[in-house]
Amino acid sequence: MELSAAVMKQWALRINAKMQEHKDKLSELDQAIGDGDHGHNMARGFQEVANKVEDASYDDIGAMYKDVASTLISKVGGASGPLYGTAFLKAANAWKGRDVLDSAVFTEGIEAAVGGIETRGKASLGDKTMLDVWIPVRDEMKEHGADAEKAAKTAEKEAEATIDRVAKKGRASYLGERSKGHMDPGAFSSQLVFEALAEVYKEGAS
Amino acid sequence: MELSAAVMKQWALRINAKMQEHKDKLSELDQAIGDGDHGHNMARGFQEVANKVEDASYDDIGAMYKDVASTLISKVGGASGPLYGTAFLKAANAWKGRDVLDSAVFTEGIEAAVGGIETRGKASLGDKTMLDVWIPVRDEMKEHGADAEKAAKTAEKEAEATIDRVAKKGRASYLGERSKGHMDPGAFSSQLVFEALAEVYKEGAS
Amino acid sequence: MAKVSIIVISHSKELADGIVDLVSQTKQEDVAIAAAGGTEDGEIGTSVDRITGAVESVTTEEGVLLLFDIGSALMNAEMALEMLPELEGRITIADAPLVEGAYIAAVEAGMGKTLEEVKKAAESAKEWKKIED
Amino acid sequence: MAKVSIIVISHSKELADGIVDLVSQTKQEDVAIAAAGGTEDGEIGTSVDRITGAVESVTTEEGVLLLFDIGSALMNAEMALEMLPELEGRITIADAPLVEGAYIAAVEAGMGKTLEEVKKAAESAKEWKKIED
Ligand SMILES: Nc1ncnc2c1ncn2[C@@H]1O[C@H](COP(=O)(O)OP(=O)(O)O)[C@@H](O)[C@H]1O
Ligand SMILES: Nc1ncnc2c1ncn2[C@@H]1O[C@H](COP(=O)(O)OP(=O)(O)O)[C@@H](O)[C@H]1O
Ligand SMILES: [Mg+2]
Ligand SMILES: [Mg+2]
Ligand SMILES: [Mg+2]
Ligand SMILES: [Mg+2]
Repeated sequence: MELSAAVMKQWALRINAKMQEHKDKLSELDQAIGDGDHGHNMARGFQEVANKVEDASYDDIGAMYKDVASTLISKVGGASGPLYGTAFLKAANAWKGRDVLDSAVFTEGIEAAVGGIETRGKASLGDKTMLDVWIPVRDEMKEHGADAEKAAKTAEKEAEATIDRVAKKGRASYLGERSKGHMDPGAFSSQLVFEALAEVYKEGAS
Repeated sequence: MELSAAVMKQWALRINAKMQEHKDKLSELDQAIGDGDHGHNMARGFQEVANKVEDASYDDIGAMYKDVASTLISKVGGASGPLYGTAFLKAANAWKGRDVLDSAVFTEGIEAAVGGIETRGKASLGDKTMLDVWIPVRDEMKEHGADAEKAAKTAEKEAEATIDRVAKKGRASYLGERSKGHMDPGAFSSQLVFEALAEVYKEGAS
Repeated sequence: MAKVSIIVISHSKELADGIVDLVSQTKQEDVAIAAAGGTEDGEIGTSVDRITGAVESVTTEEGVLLLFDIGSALMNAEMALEMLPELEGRITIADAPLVEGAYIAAVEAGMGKTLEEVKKAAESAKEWKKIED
Repeated sequence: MAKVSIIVISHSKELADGIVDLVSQTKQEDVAIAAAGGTEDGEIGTSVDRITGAVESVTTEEGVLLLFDIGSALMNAEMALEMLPELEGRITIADAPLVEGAYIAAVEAGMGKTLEEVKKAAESAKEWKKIED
């Protein structure tokens, strides 16, 4: 798998499109176990990201994702702002100076992103957060190399798997057992992130 | 000592006059070890008390002081509101149905007032609060009978004695040792209460 | 189903209203939260009348939990209780940090917990580790 | 003399401003308290930029103590620290109840205590018995 700067820009734009499309569902999920603003937060944040990168031209994918990150950090008022912001910031560091990412380098970015989310939020696998999606996706990439299609599938499956879990981090954790039975909103938005990747990779490759 | 309804009304009015006169000093004292509003609170509360009782005619001193109390309770936003309010409310109960108070009944009212302050604020003698004035005044009255002149003298002396104490209750208690060296504002307003009593008693008796 | 209501008592109207905003965001079904902040003149302070008013606006069969900011607010909260003897057993004051206690109280009330349970939860907010090592 | 400054971080602008009002009433000489409440659009949430802005507005030699309301505010507080590396050692976050911690922190800062002492005091607010038996 190889990702050009053009495809990487499409990724950011496609994430935005998906967040707009699923805004209501994201908020409904958050309504059940949080404060109901995850759709708003994601739609707002990635709209700003799209505005930022759309007409800019980047050779350096690292620089592009640094802009993605800082936009999320400054425009999203909820936990997802610093979390996705830190994730993309760390990834950007790994992608610095590149105008194309091969499988290994892309994976390094994802690895760094997961590290960023872990440091920022201090959650672990199984805590019913976005990490429940990001960690398995990373593990798979590390083991088998980056595969956008597979990443999307894994993300979908792992988001689904958060339903039966009890939240240990974030607002949902205040609910204890009552957090069971609902998909974690951040897990679902993470699923959308990897679905967007699969789509733009496929389009870019064809 | 005997206090008519007329003198008891003058008491309430004179307290107000004193609070207006010493408003700035009360606030300065509170500025040093609290939030600086005790003068405002007392001036505001007793102005409302004066407005309430001035033109009303009461045979029942209990009813009059119930009005004093409920005015303080509803018009003063600081600790002194519920404290003085409860004090006068308890005293009012002891004075219920009377159009004149002899020494014993007046003392019962003061005793009840002290009990009210204690219940409301859970402070003890020596905690550097208004109780440091009220308790000695009460003790003296219980032992020697009510004497307005003596009460005022004792109040003055005991307010003074709060200077060297460390506050154990109220906002000033957050300061710990730093509360030393300043007179407790509520002790000073209590001194004014008994000075007002001495004045109106003297005038009423002459 | 009736759920426990929550009253946020503060010396500052903005502070109390802000907590209600923050907590209401979690939209706990059927949980009423009312603010009693500042004096009736809009000054910094508390007001028994505002507290009793707030309580009356949200009283339910399940009861009402009061939380307050600092010292003198407690005195007015206790006066309010004395003025509402008809609510005895259905109204109580939590020894809890105001913001954190109100947040968790609302969540627990949303789960249909009893007044005693909601109070305990609010008080347990003291033991929260807000920062992990 | 420079004293420790305090930053009140909350998801709600009203809440943060209200705490600053409440605390400022005690007029601790030379103690600066700044609010960082809500997002830049005035929504419920926190904003790194608001936090760094608040910190910059009150930074002193003695340092700056940050207090926050709930979870995600901590993440933004930590980001703010990372964005202000020049303040390392002079800026720290307290694990303290927001209202109670801010109140006592201001009082302690007013006494000229060090950043570490002010932080400890704020954190000890957890152990306050707000209601006596
Ligand atoms: N400590 C954490 N670590 C990892 N992810 C977290 C953490 N806290 C929250 N999240 C994620 O953030 C999502 C909520 O985001 P959002 O609703 O935008 O923020 P907020 O909870 O501040 O309203 C959760 O569904 C979860 O996936
Ligand atoms: N728990 C208490 N018991 C007795 N008196 C108290 C108590 N708390 C405060 N006071 C008295 O109230 C005075 C302060 O009144 P005031 O400034 O009007 O209220 P606040 O502290 O709420 O601003 C103190 O000086 C003290 O005498
Ligand atoms: Mg949310
Ligand atoms: Mg939110
Ligand atoms: Mg005061
Ligand atoms: Mg006051």
